[in-house]
This record gives sequence, C-alpha cells and structure tokens, in this order.
Amino acid sequence: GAELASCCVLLADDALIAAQRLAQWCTNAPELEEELALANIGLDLLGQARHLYARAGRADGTGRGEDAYAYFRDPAEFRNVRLVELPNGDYAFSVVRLLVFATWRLELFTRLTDTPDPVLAAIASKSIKELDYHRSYAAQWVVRLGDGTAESRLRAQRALDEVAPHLGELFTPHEHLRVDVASVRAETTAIVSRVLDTAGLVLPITESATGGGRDGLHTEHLPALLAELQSVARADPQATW
Amino acid sequence: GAELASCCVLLADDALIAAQRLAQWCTNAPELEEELALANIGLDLLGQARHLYARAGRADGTGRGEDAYAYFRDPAEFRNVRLVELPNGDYAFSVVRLLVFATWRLELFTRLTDTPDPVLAAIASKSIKELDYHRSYAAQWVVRLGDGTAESRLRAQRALDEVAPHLGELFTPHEHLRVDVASVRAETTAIVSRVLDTAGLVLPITESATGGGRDGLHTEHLPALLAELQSVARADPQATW
Amino acid sequence: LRLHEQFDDTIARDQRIEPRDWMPDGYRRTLIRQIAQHAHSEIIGMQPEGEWITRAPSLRRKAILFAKVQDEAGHGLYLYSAAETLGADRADLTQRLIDGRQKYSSIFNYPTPTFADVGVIAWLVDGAAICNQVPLCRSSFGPYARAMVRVCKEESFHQRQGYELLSTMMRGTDHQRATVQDAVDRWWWPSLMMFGPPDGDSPNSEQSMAWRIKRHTNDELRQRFVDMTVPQAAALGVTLPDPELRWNEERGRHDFGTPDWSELHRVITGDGPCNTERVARRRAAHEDGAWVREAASAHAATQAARAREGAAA
Amino acid sequence: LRLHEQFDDTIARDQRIEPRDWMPDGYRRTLIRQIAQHAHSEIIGMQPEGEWITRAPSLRRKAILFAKVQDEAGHGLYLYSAAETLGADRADLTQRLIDGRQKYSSIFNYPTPTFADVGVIAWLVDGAAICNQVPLCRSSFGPYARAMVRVCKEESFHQRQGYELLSTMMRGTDHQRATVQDAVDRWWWPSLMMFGPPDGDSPNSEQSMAWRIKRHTNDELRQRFVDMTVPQAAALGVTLPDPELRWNEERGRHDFGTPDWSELHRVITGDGPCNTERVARRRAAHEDGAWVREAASAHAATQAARAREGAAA
Repeated sequence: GAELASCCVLLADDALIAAQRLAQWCTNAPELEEELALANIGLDLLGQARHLYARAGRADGTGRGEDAYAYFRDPAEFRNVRLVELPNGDYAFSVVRLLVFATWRLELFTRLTDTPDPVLAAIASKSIKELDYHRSYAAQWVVRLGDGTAESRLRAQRALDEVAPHLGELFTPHEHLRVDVASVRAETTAIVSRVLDTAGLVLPITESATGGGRDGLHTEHLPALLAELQSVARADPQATW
Repeated sequence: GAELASCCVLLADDALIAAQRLAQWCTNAPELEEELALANIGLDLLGQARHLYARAGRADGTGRGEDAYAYFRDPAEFRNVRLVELPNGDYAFSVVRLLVFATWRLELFTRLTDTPDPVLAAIASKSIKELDYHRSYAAQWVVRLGDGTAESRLRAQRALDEVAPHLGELFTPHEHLRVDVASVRAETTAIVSRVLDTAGLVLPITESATGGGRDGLHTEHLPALLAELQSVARADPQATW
Repeated sequence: LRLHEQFDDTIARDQRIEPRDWMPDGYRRTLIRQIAQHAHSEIIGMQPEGEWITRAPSLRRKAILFAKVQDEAGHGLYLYSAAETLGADRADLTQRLIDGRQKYSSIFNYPTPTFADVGVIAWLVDGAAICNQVPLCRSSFGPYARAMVRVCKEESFHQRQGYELLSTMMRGTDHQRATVQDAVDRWWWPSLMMFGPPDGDSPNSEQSMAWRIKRHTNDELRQRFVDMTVPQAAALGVTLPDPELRWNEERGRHDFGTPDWSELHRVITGDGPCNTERVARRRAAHEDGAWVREAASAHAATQAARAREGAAA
Repeated sequence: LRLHEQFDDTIARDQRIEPRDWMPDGYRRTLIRQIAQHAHSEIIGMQPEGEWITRAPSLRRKAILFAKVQDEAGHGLYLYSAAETLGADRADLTQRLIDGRQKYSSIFNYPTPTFADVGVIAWLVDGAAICNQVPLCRSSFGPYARAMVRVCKEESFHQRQGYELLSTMMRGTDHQRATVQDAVDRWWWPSLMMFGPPDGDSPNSEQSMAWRIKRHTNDELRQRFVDMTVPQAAALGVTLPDPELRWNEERGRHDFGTPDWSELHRVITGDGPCNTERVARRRAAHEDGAWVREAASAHAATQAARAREGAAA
C-alpha cells in the first residue's frame, strides 16, 4: 500500500510540475502550432498526474483526493526530480528538457506496464502512447534547432549543457520505484544520443549524481512554482471548485 | 482617522507593488551599476510603504502592523494604481514606467508636505529627496535609450506607448487623497515631456481614463504578484519572523 | 459580368461560395477582414484566461481551462486557414495585428482579476460569441461557415463548463458568491457591447447582410443574448447589473438599458484598460519566437536541398 | 632587479603594494585571478538569496534581504575595480565567468529551498567568508586590502542579521525550528569546504603566503570558523551535523570530522547541483542587457561628438 502510493506520488509529482512549466508557455509560444502542441503535452501530463494521485490516495489508505496532493503539500513534501522544476528558459531549453524527460519517462512507464498493481499498469500503458508523441515532438524540434541557424544551434547546445547536470538524478535507484535503473539509463541515453547525432549536437559527459528531489530536496524554483500553483486554492480552503 | 489611513494605504500600496517589481530585476539587470540603482530605488519605495502602513495602522484605530497590510489583504483590497502592477517587460519599459511613476509621486508628495497630519507630512518630506533621485535616474536612462541605438529607440517608444494608457488613472481625483489633481497632471506632464523631448521620444496622446486600481479593480497581474509576495507569510501564519 | 451574375445567383439560392469561385473584390476584402479579426480575437482572447491556468484552484479546473485555451489557439488556426483560402497570408495578418492595423474583439481588453472571471468569461463572453457565430455557420463563404460549425460546437461546450464552474462557486462560500457577482457586474455591459454598435450606427451591416456574411442585425443578436441569459442568471442566483432589465409581456422579450456606447468607442479605438498590453504581449511572443521560426525554415531548406541532391545522385 | 628587491622589501616590511608600483607578473596574475574569483562570487552569490526577496515573509526581512543582496552587488563592483587597477578589464572578466573560464566560490552552487536558507547562508556562509577575508584586510595589495575592509564590515553586519533571523525562527513554531535545523544540516559541510582543500592538497598556498596575499592556511582558517561557530550553534539551539565534533581540552580547540573532499572536487569542477544554472542565469542577464549597454555607449559617443562640435564652433 504505502510503497505503491509513494511510487504513484513521485511519478505524479514529476508530471504535475512538468505540466505547470508547460502551462507557462501558454500565449508565449513561438508559433500557434507550438502553442497547441505544448498545451497538448501539458494536458497529457496533467492527466497522468491526476490518475496517479487518485491511485495514491486509495493505496495509502488516506482516501485523499488529487487536490490534497497538488495543493496542500509543502515543497519539501514533493518528490519530483529537479529537472522538471527548473524555469523554462528559452524554447531550446524547454524542448531539450522535454526530449530527455519524455524519453526517460517512456522507458519508466514501459517497464511499469507489467507492475503487479493493475491500476498503475493501466495508467502506464495509457501514458506510453502519449509519451511517445511527446518524445517525437521534442526530438523533431531538437533536430530542427541543431540543424537550423547558427543561433539555434548555439542555443540548443547551451540547453543541453544546462540539462546535462540533471541527468544523474533520473537514474538514481529509488526504493519505491521498482525498475531496472541501469537499463532505463542505457535506453534513455541511447535514444537521446541518436537524436542529438542527427541534430549535430553533443551531450556533455558531466552527469552529476546530485539531486535529491526524490527526498524532498529541491531548488529554490520549486517553492516559487508551488506558490503560484497553490495560491488560489490556499487563499480560501473552505471554497468549492 | 479613516480618511488619513485610507490615504496612507493607497500611497503605501503604490510603493510596495512598485518595489516588488523592482525586486524582480535583482540579478537580471543589464549592468552592475543598474543592479545597485534599481535595488536602491526599490529599497526606498519599500521604506516609504513601511512608514505609510505604520501610519495607517495607527490612524484607522486597528493598530495593525505593516505586515497585516502587505501580507494579509487580498488583491481586491489593494488600492494601488494599475501602472505599478504591470509586469516589468524589458528594461525600457521599466525605466519609462519609473520616470512616469517617480515624477508623479514626487508631485504628490511635494503637495503633501503641508498636509495637516504631521507624520504623513514628514514621510512626504523625506520621500521627496528619494523620489528626486529616482526621477533623475529614470530620466537619464530614458534619454540614453531614446538617443542611443535604433533598437533602444524603438524599445523606448514602445514602452511609452504601453505606459500611456495608464496615465489617466494617475490623475483621477480620489476622495481621500486631497491634492490638486489638475496641477499634479500639469506638472507631471510638463516634466515628462521635457525628458521625452531631449530623448527624441513622443508621448502618445491616448490617455485612457480607465483604471480602477484605487477602487480595488486590478489587472490579472496583481493576484499573481501578491501570490508570490505573500506565499511564505501565508504558509504558516503562526510563524514569527 | 457573367461571373458576377453567377455569384449573385449562388448567394440568392443560399448556396456556398468556395475559394476557387469568382467573387467581387469587396466581398473578398470584407471577408478577409472579418475572418482575420475573428482569428485575432481567438488568439488575443487566450491571454485574459490563460493567465489563470497556472493558478487554477483544482486540478480538474486546471485541465478544463488549459484545454479551453488550447481550443482557442485551435480556432485561431482554422480561421487563419480560412482567411488563407482567400489569398491572405498568416504571417502578414499576424503582423497587422501586432502593428495595430487590424482589430480583435474589444471584450479582451478587459482584465481578469479573479478566478471567477474565468467562469464569467466562458458563460457570458462565449455565450455572446455563440449568439454571434451560430448564424455564421450559414455564412455564404464555405470555408468560414465550416470553421464556424466546429468553433460553435466547442464554444458551447466551454460555455456549459463555465456555467458549471459558476454554479459550483455559487454553492460555495460567501466570498465565492461575492466574487462571482462582482465579475458579473464587470462583464455584463462589455458582453452586450460585443454585438457592436446599435443598428443605426453600423454602416457596413447592410452590404454584409446582402452578401450573407452577416445574417442578423447587431440589435437583434443582442436581444437574443439578453433573452437567453436572463433565465440562466436567475438559475445561478446572480443579479445582472441593469435596473432597466425586465420582461416585456407585450413584446415577448426583455427590455434592457443602453450600454455606454462611448466606452465601446474608446475601447475599440485602442483606449481600453488592456489594449496595448494585449498587443504588446502578442508581439513579444512573436518576436521572441523569431529565431525558432527561422531555425525551422533553415532546417526545412537544408532538408529540401538534401532531398534534391539525393534525387540527382 | 632593483625593482624586484624593492617589491620584496615592501612585502617584508608588511607595507602595501600600490597599482603603480612594480610587481612580478606572477603576483599580478595571481591577484587578478583571486580578486576576480572573489568578485564573481559576490555576483553569483546574489542568486541563491535574491530569489527570496520577492517572497520574504515580512517587510522588515524583505528590506534586510534586499539591502544585503544589493551590498553584494556593491562588493562585486569594488572588487572588479580593484582588479582593474591591476590592468584587468571588467567586461573581459565577466566574459570569463560566463564562459566558465573563471571560477567563483563553490558554495553558491547549492540551492536555497526555504527561507531558513537565507538565514543560514548569512550566518554560516558569510561567517566563513569573514574568517577568510578578515586577514585579507592586511593583504599586501593596497586596493584589495582596502576593499576587504569595507566588505568585511558589511558582511559582519549581514552575519548578525542572519543570526538574528535564525534566533527569531528558533523561537517560532515547531515547523520553523525544523526548517532551520534542516538548512543547517545542508549548509554545514559545504561551509567548511569554503576554506578550500586541506593544506596538504593546496599547492598554490605557499607562494601566496610568501606574497602576503594569503595570511593563514586553509586548515587554520577552517579551525577558527569551527571554534567560532560551535558556541553560536549552541546558543541558537541547533545541532551541527557532525558526530565527531567535540571540544578537545588538550588542544583548546574543537575536533571535527573530515568533509567529503570528493564532493568539493565535484562541485569545483562544475558538477555541483546548480553550477550550470547559476552561470546560465548570469549569462542570460548579461546577454539580455547587451542592447542597453550598447545604447548607453552610443549615446555617450553622440554626446562626446556634440561636445567636440560645440567646442569647435
């Protein structure tokens, strides 16, 4: 019960925070098609978060609803990896991060499709199709930017340099997330590298193991993000929405 | 009592929100000297807000402290003009807004130095020196941008176009702010126009009377700004700082 | 002349003009302007609501609002495509919006200070838009009519969701009820103005009616909106801020007060609360995205060159 | 040779070298590197704290923090000026920081997840900085020594304010106390590492000591910091996270555990939690501000030209 709940919460937190960052692109995207695509991906991830929180609330016996998790926990109680909480930066940073995130999450969820809990397994199966689209969208753009203009190449490479130190955390084993981390790492790295090759970009080798998001150790960006996300809900906790 | 308190609160709210926007420049300014100057101006305004809230809390008989006003009122209870709540935009927008704001506030405070309440009069006198510096700082930069490169001129003119619709609100009479609005308008416009002449910039004539900030009618930016400002204080109202 | 007769005949028989058909220049120009303005309204209309996605107070409301704003981007896209079938160019239309040479619905120049505004916009603003647009599903220009069918369907859905949000809020705390009423007070008159000036002051209407790209007069549509909305307001338990509003037994319709037309004029001519801000934000997004669009074009050009080389080899 | 003797003599008599004095190239290079690194640390050090100005939980704390971060920008400015007296160029030093060719204190690569971090940084990090810097007020290079006097004075003030914040929080709610302890747990070891590697691994120290631009060894300074901090921690009521920490009666000093030097090495070589982020943000600010700096130069050039014309006329 508790272990399943904890697993669902950390996967949900990753998705919720990633969705919140994607929502911040709204009305700011470089083209209407991107506006639509980023919203689509954000909505998919928000949907994943909601299913996972619902499962967690039943599994941990508290019966908490999704909003209890999203709106009434403090930053130190969130279990997301730090990668998703970093500010959006420019479009290059956002699509490079998305490429890494979607590729990694797709590998995780592929392995979770035969997890003992049928509900989590079903969520994983459904999410795989979505993540596959997220990954292709991001890959397509990373290639366009890497193989575009001098400026886009520079920005894409910088984005990679900024994302690289956060890879280590993705592949740190976690007691409640029962997947073979080594194979997730191998697959994720292989797929991302293939895209980068096509894009003519280089993944820096520095892969810091620092992280700690899974233990509630976050950057200063998470409290700011949550302050925004939770502000209306917390202003009037008696309210019904 | 109530009228004086209301006057202090609206002047304090203008300063607090302006200071919060200036704080958002921190670590993002175009040069270290600007980093220092913007922080200086932000600190002056924050100081003005604190003195004014303190005066208000005594005048309205509630004995509320400054933090009760800043942290535990909702957006609709804030009485600042909308001009100060608009996002920072680029540096051109920020200095153009500052020029207008400081010039206007200096005119208001000059007239408040002989207001019947000696405390408010003293706050006004002290603030005048500060505002005079704020105005020169902004004026200097508006001239540099207007008389700089093609890009800076374009950005400065755009900033003016964006600020112009918010001028009307500054000169709307308010029952608790007993100053001769017509003369404030005349002086402010004359001084700003002189700077713009030197800068080679044009103030668009559209001066919308829309506003409503003084009646608690704000843009969607104020709730977002306050969510950030109030988040830590509200997370644990029993806490002492 | 033959062509003109054919065109008139198609209109008279209430059939559709398609992009390849001959059409008078005025018809084309008027339609491009109307469709572009409509497309711009969808895109600018994302801003007042979009600002609340990150702060929506429940995950369900967050998903609903996020999807709604996404739909608006989608509507913008179809509409720009419909305008392109008339020979307009999307990049050019965007530039006109950004330069202030083309307009969008004046309603989006009002701010959204609370989350209740999200509900009230969906209920009243989308409601008024639907009244305006349902007749356009029978517009004489085919691509526009077809786009409108889809847009109206989605907007009805949005309107129901907005109404549902407001009913939930009205069953909530006193503070929530007060917030809803406050938002209704602010949006009611601007919503009535969405139908444009009174018929006597609407010079282009007659020609548009003749071309069947407009199907009803402004005043008629406004009356329909009022008649539709009054019972909904009663069911919600909110008061519409018009002391002259009452049922007229004789007419079988509601009488209502006169909007402040000088305000509409001010907002349309650029002097509304948020006009410059809305355009500035759209411009900033467009300009900040320039390097991305350039990269995409450069990559596409390289790809095409590679394909040509491959074919030649 | 005469010059070199004079230089050695000045050092030996513990007097100051001034910018116009002759100095060995190595001395100049080492000092530029050290002062630049120090200046960069002030500027990058604004980030972890600056993020909390907009969210400080009282107006008094907001003012204190805002002023502190402003002071750090000021310190950065004096220090860049001191480096410029040695022939360095500020724009060039900034470029080196942004390109990752010059370092800054590794401590600022740790994140600040709570407001308690603001207090703990001022107490421990500024405390360690003061231990490091007080001896530099007697640096053999005049401008650096004078800058240090001012910097140390302001930093002592910051440190007292940080300590005062923590005492207030420790008298607050259980949650506040837990947050302070958590922050202390995270910052203690990184603070100890601020003094650099153990003396055995600090190859440049000997020459710097001889030139009197370094006055004490890393280990000696670290010991002073521990001895100074332990009683303050006890007074606050927080536990320093080192099971080996205890008073050694014999030495009359505290014994303490060994920091994880591999972590220090990782963070220094760029692999800390926030290294790329800190530099990226500084770079973004610098690049986004390029048009402003260009405008200022263009205006200055025009002004100068006008003055010349005026003089010629």
